[in-house]
Amino acid sequence: ADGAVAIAGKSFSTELCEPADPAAVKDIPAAVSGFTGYASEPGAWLDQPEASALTGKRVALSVMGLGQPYFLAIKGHWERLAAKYKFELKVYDGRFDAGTVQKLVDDIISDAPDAVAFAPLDSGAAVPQVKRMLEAGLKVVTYNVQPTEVVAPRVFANDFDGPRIVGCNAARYFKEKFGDKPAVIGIVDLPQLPQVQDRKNGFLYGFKSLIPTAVVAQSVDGGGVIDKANPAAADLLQGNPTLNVIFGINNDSSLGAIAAMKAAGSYSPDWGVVASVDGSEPVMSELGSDASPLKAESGYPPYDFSLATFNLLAATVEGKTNPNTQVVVGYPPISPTEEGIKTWLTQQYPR
Amino acid sequence: MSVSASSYDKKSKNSLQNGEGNSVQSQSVWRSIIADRQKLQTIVTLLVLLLMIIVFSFFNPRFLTLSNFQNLARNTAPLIIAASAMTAVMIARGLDLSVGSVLAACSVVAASLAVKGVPLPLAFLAALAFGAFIGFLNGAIIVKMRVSPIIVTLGSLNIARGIAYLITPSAILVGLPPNWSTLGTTKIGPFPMPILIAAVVALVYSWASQKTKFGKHVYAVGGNEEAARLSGVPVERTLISLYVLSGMMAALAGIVLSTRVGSGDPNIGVGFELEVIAAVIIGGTSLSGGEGRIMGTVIGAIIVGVLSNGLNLSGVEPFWQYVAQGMVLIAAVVVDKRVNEGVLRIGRRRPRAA
Amino acid sequence: MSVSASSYDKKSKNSLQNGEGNSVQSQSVWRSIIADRQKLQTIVTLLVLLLMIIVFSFFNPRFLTLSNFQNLARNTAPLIIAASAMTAVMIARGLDLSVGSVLAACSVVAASLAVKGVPLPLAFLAALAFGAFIGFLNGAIIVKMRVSPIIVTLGSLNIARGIAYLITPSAILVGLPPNWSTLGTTKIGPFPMPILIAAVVALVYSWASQKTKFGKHVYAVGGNEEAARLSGVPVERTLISLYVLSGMMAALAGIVLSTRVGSGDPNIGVGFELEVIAAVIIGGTSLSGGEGRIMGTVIGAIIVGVLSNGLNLSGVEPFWQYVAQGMVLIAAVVVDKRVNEGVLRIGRRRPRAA
Amino acid sequence: MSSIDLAEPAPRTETGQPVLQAFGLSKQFPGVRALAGVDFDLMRGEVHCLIGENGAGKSTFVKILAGATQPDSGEILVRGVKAEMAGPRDAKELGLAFIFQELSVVDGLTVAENIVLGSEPGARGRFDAQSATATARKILLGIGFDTLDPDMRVGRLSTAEKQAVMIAKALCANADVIVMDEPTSPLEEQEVRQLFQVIATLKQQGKAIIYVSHKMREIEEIGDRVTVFKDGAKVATLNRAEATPRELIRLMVGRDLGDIFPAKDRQPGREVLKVSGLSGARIRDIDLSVRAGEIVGVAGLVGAGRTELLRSIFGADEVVHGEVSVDGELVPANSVRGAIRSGIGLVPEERRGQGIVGVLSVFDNVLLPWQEFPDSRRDNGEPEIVARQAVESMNVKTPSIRQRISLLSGGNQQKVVVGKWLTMKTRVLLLDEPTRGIDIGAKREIYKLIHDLAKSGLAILLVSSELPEVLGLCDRILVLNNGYAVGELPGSASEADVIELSMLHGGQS
Ligand SMILES: Nc1ncnc2c1ncn2[C@@H]1O[C@H](COP(=O)(O)OP(=O)(O)OP(=O)(O)O)[C@@H](O)[C@H]1O
Ligand SMILES: Nc1ncnc2c1ncn2[C@@H]1O[C@H](COP(=O)(O)OP(=O)(O)OP(=O)(O)O)[C@@H](O)[C@H]1O
Ligand SMILES: [Mg+2]
Ligand SMILES: [Mg+2]
Repeated sequence: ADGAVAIAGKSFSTELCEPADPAAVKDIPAAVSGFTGYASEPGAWLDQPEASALTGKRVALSVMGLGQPYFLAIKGHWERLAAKYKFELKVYDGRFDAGTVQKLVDDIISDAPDAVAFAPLDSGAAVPQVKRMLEAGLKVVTYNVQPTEVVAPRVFANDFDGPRIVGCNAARYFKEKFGDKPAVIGIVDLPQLPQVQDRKNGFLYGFKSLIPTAVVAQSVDGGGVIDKANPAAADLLQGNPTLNVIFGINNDSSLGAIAAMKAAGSYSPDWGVVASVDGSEPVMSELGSDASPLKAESGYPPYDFSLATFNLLAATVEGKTNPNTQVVVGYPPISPTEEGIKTWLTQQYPR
Repeated sequence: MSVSASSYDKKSKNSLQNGEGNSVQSQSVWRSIIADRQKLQTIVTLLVLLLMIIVFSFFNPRFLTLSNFQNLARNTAPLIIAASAMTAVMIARGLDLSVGSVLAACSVVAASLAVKGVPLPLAFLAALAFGAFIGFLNGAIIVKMRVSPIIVTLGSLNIARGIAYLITPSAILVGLPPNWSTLGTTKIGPFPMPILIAAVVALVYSWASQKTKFGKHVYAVGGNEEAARLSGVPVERTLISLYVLSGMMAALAGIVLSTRVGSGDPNIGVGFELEVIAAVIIGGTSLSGGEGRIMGTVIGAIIVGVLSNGLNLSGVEPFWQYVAQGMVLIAAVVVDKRVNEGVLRIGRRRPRAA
Repeated sequence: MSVSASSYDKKSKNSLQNGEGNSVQSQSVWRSIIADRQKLQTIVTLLVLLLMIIVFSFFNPRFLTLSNFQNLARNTAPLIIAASAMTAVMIARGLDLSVGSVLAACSVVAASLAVKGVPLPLAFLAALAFGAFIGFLNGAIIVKMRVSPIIVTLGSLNIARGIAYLITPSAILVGLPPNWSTLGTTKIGPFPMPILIAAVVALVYSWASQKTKFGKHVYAVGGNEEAARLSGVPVERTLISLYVLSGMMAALAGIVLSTRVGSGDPNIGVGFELEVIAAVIIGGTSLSGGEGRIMGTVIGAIIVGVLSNGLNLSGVEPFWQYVAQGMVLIAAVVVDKRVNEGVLRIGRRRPRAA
Repeated sequence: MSSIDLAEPAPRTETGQPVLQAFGLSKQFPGVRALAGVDFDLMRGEVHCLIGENGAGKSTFVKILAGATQPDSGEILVRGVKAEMAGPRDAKELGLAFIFQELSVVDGLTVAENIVLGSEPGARGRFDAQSATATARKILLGIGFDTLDPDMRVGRLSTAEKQAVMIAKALCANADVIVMDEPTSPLEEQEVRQLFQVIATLKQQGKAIIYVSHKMREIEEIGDRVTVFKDGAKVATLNRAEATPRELIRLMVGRDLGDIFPAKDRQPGREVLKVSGLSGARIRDIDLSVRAGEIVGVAGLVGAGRTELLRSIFGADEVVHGEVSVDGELVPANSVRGAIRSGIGLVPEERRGQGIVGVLSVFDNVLLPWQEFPDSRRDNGEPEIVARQAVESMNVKTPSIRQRISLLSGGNQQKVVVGKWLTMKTRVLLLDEPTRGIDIGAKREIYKLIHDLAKSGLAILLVSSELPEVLGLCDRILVLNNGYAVGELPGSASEADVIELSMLHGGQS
């Protein structure tokens, strides 16, 4: 029999799956966080240009929280860009805290840089934050989470469709490995962030498209950090013995679940399937391991985000954009093969 | 019965006057400074703040600009408001950990009503009432059941956060009336509205704590609850009022914050309680009650605000900011303490030299 | 010096027997329960815990299973460890807010060393030493500079978090030795290793607090620092030791947690301090020092653990969990207090009837 | 004195009718029957003294009158009407004012604020600071504490001054009935005089006073009637004429006590404690020496620096200059632990604040130094036995040595504090007001004990505000004035000698 990785490799696809039974997915909200259409402005947004308008400028970069590998990679990419194109970069850490983000917006306004790449925390709260910066005369683009209203040029990914492919791939793998076994889903959630709700709904939409009989047993609040996700996932497993699918809304959530499974003795590819989004390094080693049930992952690409934001910001400084300008970056499903993992990591998470 | 009284009297009065007269006079300058230790402490804390401002202004010239002070003023206003109320609670030996969550809950209460078309003043009143109500529950349970304020307000911290999320899981924005942000963003002269509101709150608290019976009762309850009770001070009523006010001020802070940031947000105010308590303690109030000054707290709140603003503007690396923040916090309090003691010691030594 | 001893002895023995003998006997049953109020309190808290367990077991039959108890035990272990240490600190009238950050910093210290090939026992020792070092700084500054423990440990909360991020900005997982998770995930018989470690910590603390000189000093320092000092108790040394131990136990909790979750992570432990303090206070220790029992804290920690586990297993919606958690927290402490007072009152009434 | 002429309301009571009556008051605490069916009455214009051993229930009785403690049974009549006292406010409204035994001042407030607390002047919630200060100044003048600044924070006052604040507070309430629970225990002779004059004035105004004290002289002097408590019950109420000290002691203790002070038949030996040039924040350049078997008294006015002298010798207050040695060996400066190791023990002035750890048991309190310094133990036995012996040799009344010390009566707590040092190889005992608040029987025991300890070779330095105590016990008396040692008197000196020396103008400042 094939190992788990081989099965996952065989069932893996980069394509979205369409609902087999529309009734099974009709109650799943298509998007929460302020869908503004996913058409991207045409242009070579992911290329490194010859010269940039940012050269010689003072640039402020805000991140949701530097403690996450994704934002750390963003900071790394930006620092490389700053060195290459010779601009002054100041990084503001939102510490995943709404209050800190509010204050850093004001501090950025006080510091009056030439350009701001802003990562909102909450799509709703972001609107007035960006407006405030604009009113202060700053050039702003947002990246990552998109504000619920159109206020400034932005870079984002489709937080519904990216996880939806993960849902599809998880379902494909599940069917391949377990046949018609009923699927029982648990979510390690972070219910207060709209972006996260999109992720969760996208996953469910994808999964139920292929396995319409799948049921969601429970969503627990894992807080998006491993020390809270771990006990929450342990409780989830404990309370729902028939559970065989777990979706973690980010890598910390799925890793917390993996650790809980290890402790409960159910860590095995035969248990079912764990899926998540982000694609950070530790999850990649789970993805590529025959011993691990984590077999579906979409990457949230820090390099793509950094470069697209960088280019968009330069264009904005040059006055070549309007508030409607947007760049949608991919949310690539990561092939569980050694090759797939390596390609992903080398580009997005260079050491 | 008063056999020997007269002879004692004369002698003792003389001796008291002569014995202490000299030293009292020679000390008068220092005495007037030291007499009110609390006032002295406040002055020293103010010096620490000035020192911080001077240092930060070297790192970034933009730190010392009107617009940054306005920024600081706006950002510190909610802290000043909540911390003024917390100071009174802590002087009375209480504690309110729920302020951050109450702030968030009241922010979404006001915003959700405003979205439904309720006139803003009414929406704000409702938020204040809601804050007062949670404060009342806090106070009533703490006082009547005689359980620890930490647990009760930790409980209501969770409850209020839950209520905030149940009202709206994410920030309310769409449908807010255009004048929603007026309160938070207008200026009167160079002064942003939020800081004016905060100033009024702090002044009223300061005045009430020094000049009203209620204020005296607050100090008495915190200093020696038993003595206060035996003197006929309405201990329970005083305590409950303080928690009600604390809830209301958290609500006001929530209103100021959410009209400044332009949304009603259930996520704000996480960890706010620690910031508030830090401001209060830097300002010279202690957990053991009976002592403290609102003006000290105001300076403490500004120190807390200047700290993160200054570090951001100085371009300190994000992770080093944690370290710097911690160190400056400790250093500020240590310097504060040392200078304070130094002044007191000099004051005490005087008469010996004389 | 023993000149008069004998004559005193005789007299006093009589008086002890005659004067008070009767009443002592008639009350003996209740007396033995009430005598040690602290013990009584612990028993009542235990009853509250049992009540919670009974209620939760109605909502989900899987709650009352061995595997769930193992799950609970694993999850509660770090809390029990840190809270035991915090109890001693709080009995001595201190407070340590830095535990959550120290936990994170020590987690990454251990993991980063392990990744570099340092043998696990050494890596763990280094983490413990690091925790002890931060604790020492906390204690030394608090004691020598006589500044508020809240501010100092709030400062080191930030510093330790910064250090954790500076060591590694995000979780260390890759490259950890295969036996990294042994400590956190193995069982001895039905007992997960973490809970055994926690049990040892709690028992040692409990024993030390009741049966050693050091333990008495802790109570004395918290009960009346001045009287303790004048009786020759090494007040400063006692306090510093407690903070050192608290740092070390936070490190141990960090090791247990990170070997359970399988990584060294600078993000963990945010807000842990409030959980720890809640456990301690539910267990009957107060902020005002001098009182408290480790066993009470252990039960308090289990209550905190059971609360979120039970709510999760009962399938309560996440946002409602905030509300439920807050309410149960308050209810637990209120019931606790009421029953306790009830028992004491009955105890007091007895002899009147007799 | 006339300053508290208190434009007084017409007395609310008919002459001859008791202002206050109590019937069958009982109170049981866990393990202790504090009051057992006490009947009591108080007439207008009378000073009714309460006396009884420590723990006899006097303070419990007072607290019940104040509504601060609820009785298990019994009733209270005020001006013939049954009074329901749910809390201190009710008592206050009925015109009762109290000075409690435990200092109940608020350190964070000023003198004036403390005095008016609970009935502050001012309209509509405002606190009228000026009028509070004026009131306070007037009352303080009336009780002879006019040097006390009404705007001073109470936390900075000495114990005696705090007591003055408490007295002023009771007078401020302008009540018909004033209950004073050991008001003079921290006071000086001349302050006591002042208080007595105040009491006399109050009497003339028709107020009734309940006066609790352990001091025979005071009771003799001002008591119109005296009620004796024993073990929670009223033993007798005597009229002034019947209430001879001898009779009172017999009723209290159950037998004759004989002489209060032991004969001074000690033979001082070698020099044990030597202090030279000791200076601190409030003491200047003090020399003294105490020999084995000698009791040296330290006299002086309030604030003369006596307490600081003892604390400095013990290493508890900062010494900036000077030396202390015991048996020729230098005591490490500024170290309490060093002092204890050198064989010094201190019984501090404020029992509750400095002497006992209230939350710990008698056992733990008495053994604190014993457990800490194994090398300095007098006795190396089982802790249980050592503690029991210490407690028994001090005749401490407690249901068990495991009892929380805070539940003991003040006198018994003090005995534990002294007993603590008897478990150690103490060579020098520093006693700061050792008999404050202690009943006459226990006082005598303590005097005897101090004497016996000295006789067995201890060097004892004793501070007391009760001159008879100093004169009755000490071989020599050192007089402090404003931080300076202004002279030394023999134990045979008279009270007048000591007072004169203590009041010498200004020391050398
Ligand atoms: N709250 C309490 N709990 C338990 N026992 C108490 C309490 N208060 C007082 N007692 C006990 O009641 C008895 C009477 O105490 P009370 O204070 O009335 O005595 P007292 O006559 O005032 O003594 P003293 O002269 O020492 O002040 C004592 O044995 C005391 O230990
Ligand atoms: N912490 C303090 N701060 C300011 N002044 C103080 C403090 N402690 C004592 N004093 C003052 O110092 C003086 C000397 O105090 P000390 O206690 O040594 O005198 P004492 O002779 O023992 O008098 P007492 O009878 O009040 O105990 C007094 O006037 C007292 O009010
Ligand atoms: Mg008494
Ligand atoms: Mg004194």
